[in-house]
Parts: sequence; structure tokens; C-alpha cells
Amino acid sequence: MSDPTIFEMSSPGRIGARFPEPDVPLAELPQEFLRENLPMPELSEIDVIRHFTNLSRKNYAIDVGFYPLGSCTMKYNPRVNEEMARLPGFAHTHPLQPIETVQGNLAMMYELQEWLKEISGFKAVTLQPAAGAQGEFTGVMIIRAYHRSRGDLQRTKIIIPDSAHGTNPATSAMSGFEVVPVPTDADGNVDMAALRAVCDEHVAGLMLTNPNTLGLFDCNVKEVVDLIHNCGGLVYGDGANLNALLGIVRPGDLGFDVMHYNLHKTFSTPHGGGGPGSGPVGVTEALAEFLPGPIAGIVEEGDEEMAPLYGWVMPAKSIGRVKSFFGQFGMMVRAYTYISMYGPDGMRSIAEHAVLNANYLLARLRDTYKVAYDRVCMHEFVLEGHFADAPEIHALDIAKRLIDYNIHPPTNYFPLIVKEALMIEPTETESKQVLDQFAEVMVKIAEEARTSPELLKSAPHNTPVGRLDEVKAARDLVLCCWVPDKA
Amino acid sequence: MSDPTIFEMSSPGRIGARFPEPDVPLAELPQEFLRENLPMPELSEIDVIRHFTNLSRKNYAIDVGFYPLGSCTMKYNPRVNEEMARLPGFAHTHPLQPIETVQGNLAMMYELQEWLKEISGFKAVTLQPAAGAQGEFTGVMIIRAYHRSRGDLQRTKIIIPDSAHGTNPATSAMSGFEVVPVPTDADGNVDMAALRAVCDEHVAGLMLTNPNTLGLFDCNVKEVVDLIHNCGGLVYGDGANLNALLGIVRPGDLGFDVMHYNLHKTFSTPHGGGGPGSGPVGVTEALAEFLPGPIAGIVEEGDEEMAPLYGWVMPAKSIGRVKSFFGQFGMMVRAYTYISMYGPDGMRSIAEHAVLNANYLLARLRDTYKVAYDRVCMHEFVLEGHFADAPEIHALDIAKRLIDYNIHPPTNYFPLIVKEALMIEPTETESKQVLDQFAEVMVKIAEEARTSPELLKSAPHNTPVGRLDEVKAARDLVLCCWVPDKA
Amino acid sequence: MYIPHTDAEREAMLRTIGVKSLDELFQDVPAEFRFPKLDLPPALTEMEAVAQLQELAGANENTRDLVCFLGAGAYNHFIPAAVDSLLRRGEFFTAYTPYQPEVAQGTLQAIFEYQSLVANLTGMDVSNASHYDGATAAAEAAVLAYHHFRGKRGKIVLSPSLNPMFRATVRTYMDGYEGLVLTGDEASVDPFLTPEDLIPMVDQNTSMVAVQYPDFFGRVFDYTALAKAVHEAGALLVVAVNPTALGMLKAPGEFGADIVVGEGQPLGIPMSFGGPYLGLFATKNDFIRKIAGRLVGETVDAQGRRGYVLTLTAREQHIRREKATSNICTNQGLIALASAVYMSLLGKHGLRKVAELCYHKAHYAASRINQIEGYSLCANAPFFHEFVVCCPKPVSEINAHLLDHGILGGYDLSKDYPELSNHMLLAVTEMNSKEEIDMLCDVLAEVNHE
Amino acid sequence: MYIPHTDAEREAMLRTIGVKSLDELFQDVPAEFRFPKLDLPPALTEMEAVAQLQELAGANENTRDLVCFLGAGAYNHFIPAAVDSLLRRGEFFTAYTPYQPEVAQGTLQAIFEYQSLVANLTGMDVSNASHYDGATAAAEAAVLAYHHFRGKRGKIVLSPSLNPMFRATVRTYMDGYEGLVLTGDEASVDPFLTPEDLIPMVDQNTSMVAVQYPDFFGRVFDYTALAKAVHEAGALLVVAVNPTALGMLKAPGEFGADIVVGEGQPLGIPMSFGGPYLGLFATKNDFIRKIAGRLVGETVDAQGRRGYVLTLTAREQHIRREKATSNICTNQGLIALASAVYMSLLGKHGLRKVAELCYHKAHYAASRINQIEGYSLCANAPFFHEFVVCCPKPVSEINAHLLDHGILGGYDLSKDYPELSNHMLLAVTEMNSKEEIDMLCDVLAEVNHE
Repeated sequence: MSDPTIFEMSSPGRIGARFPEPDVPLAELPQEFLRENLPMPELSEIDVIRHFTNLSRKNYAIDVGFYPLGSCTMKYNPRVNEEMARLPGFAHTHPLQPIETVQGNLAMMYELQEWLKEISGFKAVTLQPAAGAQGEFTGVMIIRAYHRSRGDLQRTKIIIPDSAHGTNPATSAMSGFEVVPVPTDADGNVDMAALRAVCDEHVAGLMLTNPNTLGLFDCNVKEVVDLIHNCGGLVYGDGANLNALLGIVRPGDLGFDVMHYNLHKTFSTPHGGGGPGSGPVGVTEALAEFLPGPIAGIVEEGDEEMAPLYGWVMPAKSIGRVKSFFGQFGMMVRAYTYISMYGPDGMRSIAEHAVLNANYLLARLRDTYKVAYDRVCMHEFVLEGHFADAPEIHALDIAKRLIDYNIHPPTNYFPLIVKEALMIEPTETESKQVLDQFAEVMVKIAEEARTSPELLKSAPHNTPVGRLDEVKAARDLVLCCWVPDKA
Repeated sequence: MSDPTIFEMSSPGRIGARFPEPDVPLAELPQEFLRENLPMPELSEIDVIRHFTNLSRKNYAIDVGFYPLGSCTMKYNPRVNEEMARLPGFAHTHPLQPIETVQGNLAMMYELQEWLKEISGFKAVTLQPAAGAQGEFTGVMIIRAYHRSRGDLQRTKIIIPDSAHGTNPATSAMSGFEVVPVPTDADGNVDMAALRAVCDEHVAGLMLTNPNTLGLFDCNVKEVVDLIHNCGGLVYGDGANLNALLGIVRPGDLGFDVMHYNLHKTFSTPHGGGGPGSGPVGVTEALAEFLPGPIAGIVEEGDEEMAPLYGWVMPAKSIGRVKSFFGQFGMMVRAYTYISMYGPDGMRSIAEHAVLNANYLLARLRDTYKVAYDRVCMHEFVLEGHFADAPEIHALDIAKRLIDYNIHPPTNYFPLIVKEALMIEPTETESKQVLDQFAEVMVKIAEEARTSPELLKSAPHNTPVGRLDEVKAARDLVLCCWVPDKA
Repeated sequence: MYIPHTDAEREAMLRTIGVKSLDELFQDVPAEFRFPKLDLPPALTEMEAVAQLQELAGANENTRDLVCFLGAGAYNHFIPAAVDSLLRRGEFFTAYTPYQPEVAQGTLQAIFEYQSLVANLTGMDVSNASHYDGATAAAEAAVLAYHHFRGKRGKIVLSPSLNPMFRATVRTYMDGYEGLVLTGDEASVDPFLTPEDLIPMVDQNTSMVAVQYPDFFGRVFDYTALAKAVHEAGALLVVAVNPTALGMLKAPGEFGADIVVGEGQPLGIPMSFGGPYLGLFATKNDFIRKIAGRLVGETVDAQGRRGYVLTLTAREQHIRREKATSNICTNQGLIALASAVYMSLLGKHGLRKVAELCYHKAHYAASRINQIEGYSLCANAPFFHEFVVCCPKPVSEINAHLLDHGILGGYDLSKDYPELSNHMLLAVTEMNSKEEIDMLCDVLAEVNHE
Repeated sequence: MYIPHTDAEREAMLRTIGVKSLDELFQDVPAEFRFPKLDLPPALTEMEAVAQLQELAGANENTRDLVCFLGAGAYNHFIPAAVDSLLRRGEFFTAYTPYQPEVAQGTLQAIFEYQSLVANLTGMDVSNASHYDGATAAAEAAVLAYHHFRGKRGKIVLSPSLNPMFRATVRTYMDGYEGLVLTGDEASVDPFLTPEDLIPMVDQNTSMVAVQYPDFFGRVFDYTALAKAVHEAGALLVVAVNPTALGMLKAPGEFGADIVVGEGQPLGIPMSFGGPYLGLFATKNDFIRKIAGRLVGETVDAQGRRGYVLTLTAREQHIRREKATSNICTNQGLIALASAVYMSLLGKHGLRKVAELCYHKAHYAASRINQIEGYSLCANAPFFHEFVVCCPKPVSEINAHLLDHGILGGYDLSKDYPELSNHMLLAVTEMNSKEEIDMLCDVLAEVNHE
């Protein structure tokens, strides 16, 4: 059943939140600047609460059930993190307050930077980027600034394996680079021969997702990094899959030069139905001076008696700002809380159990679904969502049928290099019981694909709406509610 | 679909919330007192969050839609009240703290007492009772104590009209009184002749619900009160229906001697799926010394420079405690916030719109459903849920069919004096749009009762479970989860 | 203000009703009392109300800022954030009592699980859906016992080491029952008596004996002998528990309790200046049909799907009316839910752990205080997380000094037991660090030397 | 720790996989770097973490305790409790981007409504689903303008009274586009120039002109003449708005804006030390297919039921890859929801009311400050709720003094405009009482006399 929109619910003259009358003498209003019409809804508080409560009930979420969306790391979002971000001391500080009045914020950011450095082996971190994609952009701009600062202006190409995330080519392009793809070999690693063939003095860098979007750790990673370094390029690590590496290996140790973190994946800040994310960037010593800023730093060293004074530091050759202020501060509080509750052994345990869960599911599903690259996987793996003996069934049908079993579909049709891809990432916070149930449902659906394919084709069956007409949506564009005032 | 219980979900060895190791030297444990078995569930935080989130999604609530449950005053529960009750200054105070450290709490309680007195015309108020039923008990015990204090020991009867709430007779009985019922006259008022007939020197008091459970204001209220007073009895007012009287008339002005308030009805503290309620009691001057205590009072008067010092006062001839500490403090914060946002005119507006809404619905449904006592009603009214030309349909079927339209059923089969009663209380926070929708559905259901009665008999259709076997529940009593450990 | 009506809507509605004004709807109300002018402060907007409430709350000193060693019936425990996060779900807190089970399975299953958790924690067969608090649960136990013997047993024995507020509430509740004697806690009785000292008070006229575990002074006793004596007299043993202690201590069911009551506040409920709290109430199977308050039972629908309903409602006041033995209807639903979430989160491991932390920290504190000149422990039994200290000065004086150091001192026992002047009841929980305990000791020592 | 595995479960899973230990799963990782020892502090339990975070938060002075007159891009507004109460619903905050519309209609309809609210507030045809913040929205506008002219117009004019952080972010974003010139805000330009002063900079090579409304100094201008000039040159006018001001001021759509961007933080988002905030982005219909970021559109399912989907996804990076003009995927979903709830709650009436309260209070403050010896207003245009004061001393000195009185003073404009030493930018909102404003004036007067 469709809920009316807030505009359809609006009743002229209805008043929701009220405000006090002015306690100051009234000033004359600037008549020539006043708007005549403010076509906004008129609702009471109960209207608003009911409306959005009922909308929320149409959503699937981690809190509702299993959400094995590949590459999205839909792990449990701890409730204490939410409380901490709402502490008045954090939530009600203005970003331009004098540093003396926000030492708690600065100390937290400074420590988080230190921790992110330690976790991934980098020498400097900026917390400013707003999301993973902006972290990528930041990283690529840093690569650009690095070459430029050396007068090395011929480097116009960025190499991107076809197993990388889709943002990588977009990022390189918007940063003014030409994108050079390289294929994946039969084992799911970067095709070394192809890579060698494109390595030359025009290479600014390589963007490597490792583990890649097949969920595989590239066995040649050191060789790949060396190749790029040897031709004068830098290696960018896509940190979206960092969850698999915590305490297992540090990208900085492997020779990566720059990497973004997704606090909203690896460090469990909630995805919020599409953000806010948070995409800090870590770099080597050589790249530190290019980071966007300001960055939290120690501006007066402390001693035994006095805590250090934290303040803002601007890197010498910074690429500039990538957004206002210092980043998604509220997300940093959550990530800080999260990391502090895991500690060093906990970090490793996260990756171990994320990988354990993925391999366990892979083992349970291997006989039922074709596995594109069948080897020990990391935190996720990719199945092929089709069956020779049920040709009309596609990955999409399997995905939609999962909804009938109250399970969120895996990422589908990505990565593009696998036919009818179903990309499954269980994360470490799911229990064996949940995985077992998922495996059983997946096996059952494979059976249904043969015995009652119409069940899959017409799925989902119990949702507020069925499969939606996306063509119509794009053709008869309706991007705003019908507004009574305007009609 | 049935959700597993927390015991069924339990996995031996799984750990949810963790606690630090002791930072003190360990003491020897008292071996002889230690339990061997602690058969409690073993779950992770995600298990718990998902489980209770999914359970909540099986509930109807004010936040989800219209909840016209007669006599329950299911009005909107403002969100700011929830925030205020959670302010650390309130939520984290210990009830036995020295009064100097809790002046905010005491001032709030003192003011709330004053406001409740003003709203209903009483001279003293205790906030201690935990819920309406306990308020009733308190009130009746005060009546008892009053007569006893005068040596008037012959008063063993409490008169209760048959239009009263069901708790009234139970309360009188548990307080050691004999219950004398009086009937309702043809207009829905107390039958005066019958009342006169039972008024004698054995009457301790009368318990009057006004407006009564038919939603009618008793036209003879003054006469009723005078009759009882004249025979030496006291009049107890059931405050459950106070919402209709706010700013309209004060029970104290009408001569009531004692009354309880339901903060969780009239003053919008949330019902919580069955509590906590809060049932303060107001009394006349003559009864003030019998109130349970302690009560918030001024122990040192203030002046222009100094705020008064608030503290605890124990009424001289108190009936004693009815519970630990001072009452449902968190509910008081909510009610205080609520009253402060309405003010004197707002109070009247609440009652006016509650009564407007009820009469509007009555007007819209009068032609479709039989109205037991058809006159201007107060905040609620009672329909008869049956049709001569659809004899198999009962009030229950209409109630269950409403669920299919995403509306909560009215109270049904109460009051007992109306056949197939459907008792409808819309409250003032519902808009005309919501009422119109309800009226249309009610008319439609009346039509369905004739055209497709099976739709009503088999309702509800889209709930997690259908009508449940209550006989089995009472016969094969299962009051606890199956516990693996114990099995 | 949360009234949605616009002027136009109000007019239209009045027209439908057939009246000209709102005033016309109130003709039945005696004219001389109609529309009183209320002397209330003018209405505030949300913004102003928030400011005012923040000011009131800010006028308190709270236990996030103070170091708290105060217990005596309300305890400062850690509450995981997940508890409140679930309570904030509108489907839980804005629902009514689950009278329509098809749209209330959430509340019903949660209460069913609460009942199971309480039954398991206490070692009893069955729990109800909650009472208002520990004191009223104790009172309802007395009512049950009274009716169990059809009013023929006229004596109730209350241990003096049962929480004084519980005893006061029992007295109020039982005041309507003519001829009933409540005894055992007279001023002449030694407050520190042992369970065995109660045995001589039990006779064939006794309906119940009520004790506390750990008792009001924090002491832990084995009630086996008392239970045997009570049962031999045909009476019921009622045990008021601290649920935190049951994380490590034997369940009352193991030593023969017939009814277990208790204050559930330690199970994840904020202290909130004394309420809302939670009345635990669990019994043996024998008493199921005599329990007051709601019960949720498991059953099935026509398709055989498992579901939950309020059951045995024939006991309740809205059906039995004047035959009912209790008038309770609204109970502590949301608070019971909070405790169910808390117990589920902590589980077998966490409940034990918290109990042990309380135990170790309290014992560390007690042993250190016992070494301070002028102070000594004065109840010689094993204790859990509360203990009585004999002080060199009146407790109020010591507490004033502690408060100057940001410490909320213990409970002044002379308020309830006049003979126990200079006796302080201290509570220590997992929230108290060693540093805080050491600070308490330092200040106590200092007070003595002033 | 939120890992649920028990030892037994882990063993069983390893057996199913066919390996003996967890370590065996990591054979592909170069051995010399495998399992580094991480130098992180030991794990805390929730109770300890809460204590630590409370200590950090407590080390800040926050705007609940301080009186705040600081704005300059982040504003202290009242947020009704209903906003956060809805954000706390797990179905909203623990959901992913709505890629599976059948189980994401909640998020999708909410974003659709957000788009509608923003379009109506700004007077534009269409809004996207949000950008990261105002600054990045401004940068995305520059990217759009660049591509709109297929890179053939090499000049972007940025008003010096456009928020300096917005300008800085635009510069970073456009750095990859060779040969592009960003001009208008050079140090040589008068920061207080009027819109008309920008007209001579606009030519046929200009892709866009970006101004702010009210501008960074709080001034309100009519941009009609500028819009006309910009459009005559074939360029686009980009207007960065403060959404609070649009509660009373003419919508940019009315005076010819092609793209409206803005910082949405004032719409019910806590200041939270600068983030997460909300990038408003709305355009005329002409640019729909060039907008970066997500768009939600209305459609139907096979049964004709109305529903919502992400639409025009062919523009997005995961499909266009290197052909995409933006790489944005995650945006500010939950914050956009917060603003939608805020705008719905306040509605037509409340949005206007808040705007007027800000206006009146700011004007009262300005007129009072203007009367204080040594202080004067120094930008002569009408203003909304921010204004520039010329001070008798360096702003940092005055602010230190204000802070001693619990007042968070205005923004020191010399940080961005070296020529504006002793210039303070003050913001006044509905949160500031007359009493607070009077106190500010008293302290300002006092500073001058020291």
C-alpha cells in the first residue's frame, strides 16, 4: 500500500512545531526581499511521526535481518556508538570554536588519525574526506600533486584492473587522468603480462582493490606494487575491502602509497540508507605534505604535568580543502568508539571472522552455485546466479526471491567480469546460525529455480510493492511530489 | 511467521555485553551460596537488537496509526517528553539523595502537584501511586481512614454505578468494603431513585466515573454528590476520563472529595504496551492529612533572593506508603513537560477538541450503527456492534476487520451495560482526515457485514497471526519459554 | 500543542455535528462551574520547555557527576546502550496493553520472554508480567497468601531486615483486612536477627513469612532451615530478592521459596529518582491461578502458528470485578521489556560477571573501611554488595563531608532503625572503580580526624 | 566486541571449510607481512568506552553551556525532539543505499520527499538526493557548468562573498581541469562588492558565476540584474543559499538562479563540530540529466501501485565508469532525512517563523552593538541573521574576553580576508534570547574600555 506523501497529507493552516514570539523589538522586514509563497507542507507532529515511522517499516536493514551485500560490509552497528556521537560535548560544538574550547574533539581526532595509521601502515592521515568516493578523489589528486611537485608532468594515465570498484575509473577521470584498464587472470589476480604491457613513463599510478571485488587477495600484490613503483607510478589502495585485512596485513607494508578508509564499512559507522559515510585517507611519508587539511595535530607538546595542546595543522603543499571544516566528525566519534572497543587483537579477530564466515558460506554453496574463481576467499565471494537447466532464471530472480525469505539480496551484476554475479559478504557479526539459514535458503531457491521458476520470476511477493517499472521512472521523470499549492 | 524466543536463539558460550575485569583484589566467593546453574540465554548484541526490533514490528501503536481505544485516551505521545525524562539530571538521580542535591526534582514535583490541584480543584495531591488502579486504591483507603479517624466505623459500603470502570468494584473489595451497584437510567445517567434507595449511614462513599464509561457527562452530578454527602459518605471521582474535563469543569468544584489522575492518559505519558502508568491522587482539604507520603513540599520558605528549599513532608495521618519512594518520577517529568506546553488555554483546548472529535465521529456513524445513548457525548461514545440483518456478526468481528484497514479496534464488550459495545475514543490529537477515514471504513465494514460477512468472521487477514486460541492458552498453560538448559 | 485542527476543519466538523460552537458541546456541565479560569503558567513552546526542564535537571547533582555509594533499594548499574535504543521504538512505547493479540505479538512475546527470564533467574516455575515495584510486589504476595488461606490465617511475619519501604507498603495494602496481624519487625526486635530467629514466630496461624535475599543490610543467609519450618507450619515463604545477586547466588527456588518478589530496577533501569521501577513476582506452579496481574501464555492460531495471548484473564478485575483479589491492570510493561533486553544482552555470562564485580568491589571496600580508625563492619554475615559500617559520627555529618568531595555516601540506617544511629549502609557496584573506593576511604578517615 | 562465534561454532565452521585453523585462510597474504602486531590501546568494554568518550566530550565547552554568536557556515538552531527520534529508527540508519527498491520504499519515499521539499524551498524544479555538504555541492555545480559547456568555457567567477570554504573546495575539485580559470575573489577585489560589481567579469568564456544568498557577510542582495547579465553571456548563475533565510526571503528560482546549492545544516542538523552536514543541490529542469548524485523518481509496479526507485542511474559512476562526471555514490542519506523531518515538522508556518525570529533578534543585536562606543556595523546592505561589526581591537582579543563570560563570540574575518582585521562576523538565531544579546553588548562595551 502506498503511503501518501507529506504534501498530500498537508492541510492548510495546520501547525506542527511552534516557536516563541520574539522577545526583542521587531525590526522592519525587508519587503522587497520577502517571498510570497512558501509551498511547504502543513502537518502536525503526529502526522510527521506516523508518516516516517510507517515509511521506516517498509525498509529492510541490518537491524531487521541478514544483509550480505557484497563490498558494502553491512556489519552490526553498535548502539553505544550512536549514544557517544550524541553526547552534548560532541554534538553541540561549533566547528570554528577556539581550539582551547574543543580539546576533547581534537584529541579524539588526533588519536583516531594515529590509530588509522597504525592499522594500515601509513605515515599520515587526513580525516576530511566525506565518503569513500571522496577519499578516492583525494588520493588521486594527491598522486597528481606529487608528480606535479616533481615537475613530472608527463604522467597522464591511471591503470585500473577490471576487478576494481566502479568508482575508481570515475575518480581518475574527474581528476583529469586517462584510464587504462587491465584484465584479471584465470586465478582472479591482476593479469601480470597485461600490466607489464601498459607500464611506462606515462603512468601516474595504479588503483588496486585488494582483496579485489571477487573477494580474492591478489597473490601477486608485491609484484604489482613493485612494477608500478619501478615505472615511477604510485599505488592507490581502495580501502573499501579493508575489513578483510585488519590485523592480517597492512597495505602500507605491502608498498601502497595512498589509501582511503571507509569508516562506514570497516569501522561500522551506520550506512544511513545512503550516507553519511566517511573516507579518511592515509599516505606514505613522501605524500604527507599533500594531504587536504587542516588536520588535527599537536601544537604544543605536553609533559608529565600538562596534556599536549591540540590544534590544526595545514600540510605544506596541501591539495586544498575537499569540503567544509574537518570531515564527518560524528562518524569519527563512532569509529573511535568502535576501534577502542576492539583493540589490537580484536582488529585481527574482525578480519579472521569475516573471512571465516565468507569461506564457510562458500563451502556450503559451492556444490549448488557455480563459483567464478574457486579458491580460498577473503571477506566475500562471487557466485554465478544462473543454472544451465533453468535458463530463464537470472541473478536478479534469485536476489528477489531471497526477499521472500526475509533476507536482503547480495550485490548483483557486479563485478561485471562475472556472469550473473551474486557477490556475497556476510561480515563477522553474523552467527553460524544465520549463515546456515541463508545457505539453506539459497539451496532451496536453486531447487525452486528448476521446479517452480515462476516463483522466482514473480518475486518478491510480500513487499509493499513488487518489481518496479524503472523504464517508466526514467522516461516519465517524476522527481518531486505533487504539491497542492502549485497545482 | 513466528519469531524464535531468546531461549531458542541462545548458543552456549556466546557472549553479548562484556564487563571489565575487576580492578580490586579478588575476595573469596562464598562457595556455599553460589548457584550451579544460571539458565539464561546466551546471545550477541545483534541477536538482541534484531529480535526485539522484529518483535516491535509486529505491534500496532499510536505511532503507526489511529488507536481509538475507548477509555484509554491514546493520544499522541510527544517526543520532547521522552528526551526530557532522559536528561541525566533527572534519569541519574538516586531517590535517597540528600534534598539539597535534588532541588530540581523536588521543585518539579512540587509544581506538578500545584498544577494538578489547580486543574481539578483539589487542595492536596500525592504523586506516589503507580497507576490509576493504585490511585483508586489510595483514594478508597483514604475514605476508609477518614471515617475511621472520626470513629465512624459503621460505614462498610461503597456505591458503584454500573457505568463505572471495572477496577472500581475490585478496588473497593480489596480495601475491605462491600460493593453496592446502582443502575444507569434511560438517559445514561445514574438512576437517582435507585441511588436514593441505597443511601444510608453505612455508606462510606460512592465511586463515580464522570464522564461515565458511556462517554456521557452525568446531568445529575451535583445531586448525586449532594445525596452522598448528605448521608455522610464521600465521593470518589475516577479520573480516567479527565481528558474531557480539562478547563471545562473541575471535579473539586463539583464536590468530589477525592480523585485519581492517569498521567498516562490525560497527560500523555506513553502507555508502554502496558505501563508504566502514574496515578496521582487529589483530595479536599479535609482529606489532605491522610495522603500517602512523603510528598514534595517547601521546607524553608524562599524570598526575593533565595529560592525556597524543597523537601519531603509526611501527612499527619497518612495511610502510609503505597509503594517505594515517591512514585513514577520519569512519568512526572513527561507530564510536567506536557502541561507546561499547553498552559491554561491549551488545557481547555484539549478537552474541547477531544469532545469535538468524538461528537464528529458520532455524527458520522449514527446512521450506520446503533448508538446506545444518543445525546451529545464527551470524549468518547459507545456504539452497538451488531446488525439485525447480519445476525452472525458481533462486535468482535467488526473490531478484527478494522485491523485489515490498519486501524486499531475500539474497546469492545465494555461497558457491560451496552450490548456488543464498541467504545470509541478518538482523542484530540487526531485530525479530521484521520476521523473521516475511520468513519468511511466503519461504514464500509457495516456494508461488508451484510454482503460478505465471512470477511469479518475470518478477519484479521494480514497480521503475523490470526485469531488465537485463548481456550487452549488457558487450558494448556505455557507461561515460560522452552529452555534448552532445563530440557 | 499537539492539536492538529485548523479553523476551517473545526468549522466543518461543528457543522456536521450540528452545533454552532465548541461551547455548545458542554451544555450538560453545570453552568456555574463551567469553563473555570485555570491559574497555570502560560504555554511554552518546545524550545522554551526544553530550556526550563534543562534548568530543573541541572539544579540536581546526578550520579554521573557524583561518585555513588548509595543503594538501599535503588542501585547504580551500567546499562548497555542497546536497552534504551529498543525502548525508544514507538511500536513498543506508544502501544497499549496487548488486548488485541493479532496486532500486539511484539509486546506479548516480549512479556512471555520476560516471564521466562524472571522464572529462570529466580528458580521459580512462573512469573507474572510485572508489578509496579518491589514493594507492591511484596504487598501482592501478602494478598496472595491471605487469600490462599481464605483469610483464615491471621498472621504475617515480616523480617526486620526486609526493606522498610516494602514492609510499609505491605502494611498499607493489608490494612483493609480486618484482624490481620503483621509482626516480626517491631522496634523491640533486633534488626540484625538471623533467619533462625524468625522460626519461633511461625505458627499454624501464619500465612507467610517474608525475608530478603540479600537482606536490607546486604547479608546473605541460607534460608533452608527457615523454609522447612515455614512449610511445616503450612505457611508460605516469600523471598524478596536483588536480581543482580542472583547472577551468582543460589536461586530462592533452590531453598524452598514459594513466592519470590523483588525490585527489578538493577536490571537495566535508570535510578530515575525512584521510578518507574519494576516489581518482580514469581511463584511455584501451585499458585498460578492466584497470581495478581497479567500473564502471557503461548497458544496457536487456526493455522497452527505459534502466538501469545493474555491468559487466565478470568482472574482479573475487569471480569471478576468485586470478586477480584487485586485491582492491578496497567503494570510496568515497558520497564519489564527493558529488563528483558538487559538480561538478554548480559545473558548467562554477563549476569554472573556483574554479580562478581559487585561482590569483589564491595568486599574490597568493606575490608579497607574496616581498617580505618573509628569505623568497623557491624553485621557479621557474608554479604553481597552492601554492608553496614559503624561510624564514629552521625551518618548525616559524614555524608555532608563526603558530598563536599563529590561522593554520595551511604544510607543512614537510623532513619528506619532508631537504634542504629551512626550506622551507614554502603553499596558498591561494578560502576565503582578502585580509585573511587580508595577516595571514599580517604575521606572517611579524614572525617574521623576532624 | 560484536563477534558472536563460540569456540564450538568456529571449530565446526573450519571443519566444513576443510582447514585446521583460521591462519590457514590467509595463505595468499605475503608471509613476511602477515599478522602484524598493532600498537593500539587494549580493548575496552562498553562501560569503559563510555567513560572514556564522556571524558573527551567533557573536555569540550559546548554550545549548550556557552552562549553562541558564532556562525560563518554552521548555525545553532533549535531541533525538535521528533527529528532525532525518527533518525534513531534502525530501519533508517542501518539500511544501505536503496538498491533493492522493494525493501527500501521507506528510504526512497523519504528521499523523494526531501527532493520535493528542497525544490520548493529553493524555488527550483528539481533537487538531487544530497551532496556531502554545501562546499562540495558548490564544487559539483562548477563541474556541471564545466561539462554543460563541454569544457569550452574556461572561466568561473566566484564572488568574494561566497563562503571561503566553498571557494576553496571548488578550487580543489576543478584542479584536474586543465586551463580553467577561477576568478572574482582575488585578494585585490573588495570583499564587500555588490552583485553589480561582478557583472563586468562575466563574458562569453564564463561558464558560471557563483554568489551567496545571504552572502558570507549576511547581506541580502537582489540578484536579478546579475542573473540577467549572466544569462545574456550564456552562462549559469549558481546561488549558494542559507535555507533558514529562505523561510522568508524570495527563492533563488524567482530571480533566475540556474543552480542552487547550500549548506543544509541549519535544517535540523546538530553542529557536531562540522559534520556530518548536508549539501543542498537543486536546478532547473534543463540540467536534470547532468546532475551528479542520486535521484529518486516515482513509478509503478506491475499492479499499478505507486513506488519509488533510484532513477537516471545511467549517469552514475558504477555504470558510466570513466565517462562519469562525478564519482559520488554514498551521499548524506540520513542527514537528508533529518532535514526532511525538520522541514515537515516546521512546515510553512514554522520555517517562516524561525526566519523572522533570526531576523528580528539579529537586527536588535546589530542596532544595539552599533550604539556601543568603538563598534560599528560595516557592511551597509540589508542583512538576514549575520552581520559584520568593526571592532576597536583584534577579534581574537575580544573573543577571549567574551569566552571568559561564557560567550562564544563571532567569526574573525581576518582569517580569510587579511584586509578585514578587527572585523567580526556575528550570527544571531532563535536560540539567542534578548538577555543573551544584552549580555553580549555589555561585555563588548567592557572590552573597549579595558
